[in-house]
Amino acid sequence: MSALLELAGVSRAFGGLRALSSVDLAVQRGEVVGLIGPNGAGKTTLVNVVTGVHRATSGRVRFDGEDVTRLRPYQAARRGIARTFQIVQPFSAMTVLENVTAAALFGGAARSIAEARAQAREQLAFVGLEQAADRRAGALTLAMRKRLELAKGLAMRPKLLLLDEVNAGLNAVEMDAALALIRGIAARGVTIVIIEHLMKVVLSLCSRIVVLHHGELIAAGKPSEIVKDARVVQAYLGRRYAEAQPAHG
Amino acid sequence: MAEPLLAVSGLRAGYGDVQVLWGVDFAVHPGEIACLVGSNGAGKTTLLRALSGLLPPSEGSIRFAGGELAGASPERVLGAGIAHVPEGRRLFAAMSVRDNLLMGAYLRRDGAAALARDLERIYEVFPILAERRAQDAGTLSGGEQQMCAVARGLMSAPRLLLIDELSLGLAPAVVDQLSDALRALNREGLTLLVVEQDVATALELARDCHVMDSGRITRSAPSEALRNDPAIREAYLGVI
Amino acid sequence: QDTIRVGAPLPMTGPLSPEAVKQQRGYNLWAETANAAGGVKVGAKRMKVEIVYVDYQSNTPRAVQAAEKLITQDKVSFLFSPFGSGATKAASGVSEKYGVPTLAATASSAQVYDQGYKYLFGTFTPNDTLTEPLSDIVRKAAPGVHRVAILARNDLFPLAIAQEMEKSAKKRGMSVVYFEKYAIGTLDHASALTQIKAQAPHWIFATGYTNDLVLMRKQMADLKLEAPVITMIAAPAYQEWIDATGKLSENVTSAAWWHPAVRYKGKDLFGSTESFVKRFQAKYKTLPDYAEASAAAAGAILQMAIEKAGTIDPAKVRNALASFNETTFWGPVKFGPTGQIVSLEPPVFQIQGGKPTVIHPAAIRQGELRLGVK
Amino acid sequence: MKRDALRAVAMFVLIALLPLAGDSYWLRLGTTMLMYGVLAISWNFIGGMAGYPSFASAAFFGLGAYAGAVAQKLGAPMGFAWALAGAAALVFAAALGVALLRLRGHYFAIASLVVAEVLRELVNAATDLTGGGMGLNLPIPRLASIEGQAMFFFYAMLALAALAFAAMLAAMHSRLGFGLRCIQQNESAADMLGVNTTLYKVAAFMLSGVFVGVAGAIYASWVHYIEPPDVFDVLYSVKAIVMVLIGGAGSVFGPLFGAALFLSLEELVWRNYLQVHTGVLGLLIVLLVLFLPKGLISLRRRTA
Amino acid sequence: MLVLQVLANGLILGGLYACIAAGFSLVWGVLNIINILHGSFIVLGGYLAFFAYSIAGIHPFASILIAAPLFFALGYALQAGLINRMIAAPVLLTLSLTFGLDLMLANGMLVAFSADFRKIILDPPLGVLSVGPLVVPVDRLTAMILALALTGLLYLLLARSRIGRAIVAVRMDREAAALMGVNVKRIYAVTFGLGSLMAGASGALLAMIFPISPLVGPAYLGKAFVICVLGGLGSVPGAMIGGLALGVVESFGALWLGPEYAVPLSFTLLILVLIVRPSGLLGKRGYE
Ligand SMILES: Nc1ncnc2c1ncn2[C@@H]1O[C@H](COP(=O)(O)OP(=O)(O)OP(=O)(O)O)[C@@H](O)[C@H]1O
Ligand SMILES: Nc1ncnc2c1ncn2[C@@H]1O[C@H](COP(=O)(O)OP(=O)(O)OP(=O)(O)O)[C@@H](O)[C@H]1O
Ligand SMILES: [Mg+2]
Ligand SMILES: [Mg+2]
Repeated sequence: MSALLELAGVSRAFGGLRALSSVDLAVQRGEVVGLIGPNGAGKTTLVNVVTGVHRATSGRVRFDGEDVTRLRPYQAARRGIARTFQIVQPFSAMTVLENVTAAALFGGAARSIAEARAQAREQLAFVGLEQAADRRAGALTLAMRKRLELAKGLAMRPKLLLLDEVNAGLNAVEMDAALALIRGIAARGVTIVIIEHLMKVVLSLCSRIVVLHHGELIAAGKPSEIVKDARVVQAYLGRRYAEAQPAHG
Repeated sequence: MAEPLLAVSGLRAGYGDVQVLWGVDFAVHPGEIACLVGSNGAGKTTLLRALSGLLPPSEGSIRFAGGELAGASPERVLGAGIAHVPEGRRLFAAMSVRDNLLMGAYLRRDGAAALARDLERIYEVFPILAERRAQDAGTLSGGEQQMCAVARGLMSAPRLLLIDELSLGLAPAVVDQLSDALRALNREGLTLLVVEQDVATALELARDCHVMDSGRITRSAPSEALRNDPAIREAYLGVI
Repeated sequence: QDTIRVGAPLPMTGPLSPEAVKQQRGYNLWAETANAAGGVKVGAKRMKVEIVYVDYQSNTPRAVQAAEKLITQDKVSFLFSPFGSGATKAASGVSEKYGVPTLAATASSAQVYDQGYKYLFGTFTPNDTLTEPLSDIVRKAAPGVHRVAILARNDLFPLAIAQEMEKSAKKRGMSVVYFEKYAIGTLDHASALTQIKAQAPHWIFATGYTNDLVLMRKQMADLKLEAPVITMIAAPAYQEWIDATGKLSENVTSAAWWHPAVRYKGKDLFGSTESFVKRFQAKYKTLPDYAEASAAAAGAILQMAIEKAGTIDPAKVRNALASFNETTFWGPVKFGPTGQIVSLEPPVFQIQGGKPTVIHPAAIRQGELRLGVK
Repeated sequence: MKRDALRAVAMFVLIALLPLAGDSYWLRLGTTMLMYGVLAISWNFIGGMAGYPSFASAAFFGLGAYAGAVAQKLGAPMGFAWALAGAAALVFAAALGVALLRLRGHYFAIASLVVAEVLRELVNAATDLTGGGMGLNLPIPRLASIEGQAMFFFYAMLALAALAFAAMLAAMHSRLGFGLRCIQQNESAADMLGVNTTLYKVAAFMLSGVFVGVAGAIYASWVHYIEPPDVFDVLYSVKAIVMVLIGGAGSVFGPLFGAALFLSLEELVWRNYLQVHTGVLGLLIVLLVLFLPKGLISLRRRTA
Repeated sequence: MLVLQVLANGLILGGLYACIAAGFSLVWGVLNIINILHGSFIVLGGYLAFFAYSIAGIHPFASILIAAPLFFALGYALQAGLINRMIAAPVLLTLSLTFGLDLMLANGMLVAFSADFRKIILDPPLGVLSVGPLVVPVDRLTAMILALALTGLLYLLLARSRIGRAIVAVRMDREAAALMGVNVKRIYAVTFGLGSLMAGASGALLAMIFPISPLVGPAYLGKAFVICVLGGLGSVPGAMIGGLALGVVESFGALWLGPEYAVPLSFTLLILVLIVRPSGLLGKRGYE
């Protein structure tokens, strides 16, 4: 079976800065892949290229057997790619419910507004936001907004979900709940790419981790291998983390 | 114990009809690093906004270095020596990194030489910013932006620095760097109040810790004590 | 009812408002003079006149609306047209619809009158009555003048008269080396003038409103564009144009339908031209220009027609106007079959020593055409 | 939605009774009011729902007026000419929308503002077809009495306003309206959710053009004389916005209330303050903005 | 030759245009206010210069020195007293506000000054400068140089001074600027004051070149719109380049296509520029 998402030699430059340089990456169906790397490594840029926000300067992106390199964001969304934003982007003057309804209506399979609303309620219940359904999205706290992003993503019935730091800003206990949530999503058969700086999240969820640095893939492999990789430790984890690691694991 | 640098009592504030802070009391002592933890929506951000004058409190007092700051404008608060690194960073996106840092020093009037010296010092602490000094802040990566935001806060040469969500979105190595940098600054006399979700990191960094719940400070204690408190462990540290 | 109500839609705000002021002066002077004399004689009784003004904001359809409002709401018996050929043409449909005799004081273009309307009468002769004598004079005084450049504002009257000028020039064997329109609101004429200069014309003929021609005259001087004859229509007839261009106004020629130097013995309430000018000066401390005089003349003519008809019945007054044949301070007045005046010989004049000096017709000539405008 | 529709029907029936009460002057006012209503409702599609501050109303209006007038001049019957004007505005809006709606915010506002100016000058220059600066006279319909004509145009405008209103009501409760609201809030997020933003925006722009185009054509037939500076007057664009703001942006009845109120103010002031009427109107606008920034609709909410 | 003269004409006109637009662009970019009053302020500045010259004999170049502080104060007061109340409102509301104010001001000027066109006639006139075959009117040239100098000063103020940086910061993020200790309302008032100052000063310069009347405000406003979009909102160098470009394009448009097409040409150009570069020529740091 071919990979769900395939990047071949993808580069993206901003002026003189190469935010991504010939990245090759394949994500298999049903996988939960972690994407880590220092700040500014190009992780968000990669998500933007896959979803059509930025167009690859060179290279190709294939999704589900089709070339999606030149698609516009809404087209990517309709083919089954959903994402969350690192800097959350709700429709702040709309209610939480309406936000998710929009996702179900335009990105999902809902045929009418009423149907979309029903689906949205389901997703809100799933992420635990049903209490907040009628609040203005702009008045939510950061963590709630991140859950809202998740609900929006899910309402689109995606094949691939790109999570850009959805767990940032959660404390450990809240995070445990979030992890359970993401596991539940994966269990539905959704392929997931997680970008996160919280190693706890990445390590506990991902079957495979890829590491970006200066726009290049510097390592890929099982979590246990990655945390010991000298280059990853040097560029990303820091010595202290590496030292603390044995005690942890 | 010395006089507190910041003493908050009975502070109430909210947004329109929504009251968020229901009488907050706590104190921060000079020269310490204090941290503020609490679950999502507890009102931590709201508290910092009230402290820095962005959100006028409806009641209560904020005493800072002997003066009363409740109801003061952000300008006066900053002038008195409290700088605030806001949630979401809020950099000036189309300004260069350097200009952002200079904006941090907007109220300072101690001369160009002092400014230049502080700028150099900042670049030492955050070398990546030196590299990107001419780049527009809006195009920095998330972590770079956070560093720039902290650095900008420092440029006002504050006595007390408030940081909302210190480690949010930062690579582990950077969190270490930042913590080291803050400790160094703290040793030089800077007082810090940090909101941090990673309670383990927070407890490690801070001397005193304040736990916030539903718009009130429910507990204030030395970090040491909290770390070993089973209730706190269960509520905020969790288990993997 | 013992007053005669006359409606006057005017562009009191908007770009045409200076014109509205002039119209208003003329109408007011007529109404005051008539009322001071006891009013208009209608059969056996005397009726005072009252002018009902409505501002149409220099917006033509608003003028139509204003005319309709005046007729249906304010119940006026007669109408003075809105300003200019365009708005007059538009509003004449309304007065025709309601059968209200209407006097147009500022409409000259033939297109206004050839719609077959019966209730519209105008005090301006057709445009070619200005360009024809002008061309004759220039031809005679300066046989060497044969290259003509025309620059016209793209607007009903200025464009129409420019087209007449083109015809008049060609008729006399002159060649039109430049003919362009400029858009309303143009802030800069340098390019057009530079191009004209490159053509080295002998005669520059420019049309537009006061501000256009102030700017254009100034820019001609800036570009050192000179010619034996420079004609501008119609601004030089206005004192404010002369004031605003100062020395640059010298030797610019123009033509208009009337000039305070003409001399007619009128049978209207003002009597002779001289006594009209005197009254006007007494009230407004300045010489009347053709627009102001035309407005007063419209009132005077209406008054005579009413007095002749002996009633304010619209159809009867309309007939009195159609068969009107009298001399007024404005000149001999007789309306042609379309309603436009046919009996006037408009004067041609030139600014000499900062003052308009009549150079045609011969009967009232004050000076000779001088060549060379710098 | 049902309740709004019922109320709207009641309201339009009430307006339809106006000719019983008034004379031709009132009829003229009523027609103008309905025309303003069409302008305001139409602006609401692009400005209120999609959040794009369009100043293109004047362009659509002028285009429709000239399309209708020229068609009639060339011999087309009036009704056909009106339909043609609507079609012209629709096509023009589609083409223009594809080009302009890539711009955001202020830039879009200006570009749309400038379109009317360009059209005006083009119409001005095309003297043979449009009469240019000399304006264009339309045949005065000799079909009926003066009152009959006034009545006819009143009901024509009423029908158009009702149509525009129905379209707005339908759009607001449809997928289109939902998508437009998403675009208004955050366009890139909407895009990311699968909203075909270009398509939706262009659709909104077309809706905001077509009724105005027909209104322009009806207007031309009604006043039977048009000229470029009048029908392409930028004030049509500005007034449409001010009316929606006065009424309350984003609400169903706001645009209509706004149109009625604005026209009443304009008319009252125009009649009563000859020298200073524009100034007084300005003052009223300033006061409204300062004290009722959310529009008249907010009054009802406040008292409720 | 002809081309050179037209180029010179265009550049000189463009310099004046730049000055018209700079203040408008600033207010728009920073305060997010489309200041409809700008055109009327220019006219008012023109009247100031006109009366200063005709009554007191003050040369228009000198009357800039009077116009500048006066208009700054006027703008400052207007913003501080009135517009600041609406500052967080959507752009269309503030637009309506300035639209209403403009109706009042224009009407007021009409009552006060009447609609007559007036023009400053310098006595003695400044004459023209002949450079080879080129002729350049000295008054226009000087006005353009002064206009560009003013615009340049504004640029320096924004780029170099502390208050300039505060203005830019407020433009980008109001709340963050407040956190830096910037008094946002005062910066707003200062910015509006600066915009008004530029309007008044350019009006004083223009009164020497163009006939003024209360009715010409919209024409200037239209130019300002076009220029500031051409150059990119809020960017002073953008206004400068946009102004010069517009002047040159209009001049050549009039030469090659006929004066009738000068204005539509410039507008068409504007739309094209926008389609190709949606944030203006220099719009990289533009507002949106
Ligand atoms: N629109 C842009 N214009 C210019 N440079 C950009 C732009 N977007 C991103 N960059 C640059 O590209 C690099 C990669 O950025 P990106 O946001 O992808 O990093 P990241 O890996 O997501 O970092 P973080 O973990 O901090 O979110 C950074 O150096 C950033 O400055
Ligand atoms: N602008 C606003 N308008 C109305 N309510 C708000 C607004 N901002 C925040 N709130 C509400 O105030 C409460 C406290 O929010 P606050 O952001 O202070 O929490 P927090 O402790 O910082 O949470 P987090 O850890 O998620 O950042 C929440 O219930 C939130 O919904
Ligand atoms: Mg990122
Ligand atoms: Mg917070």
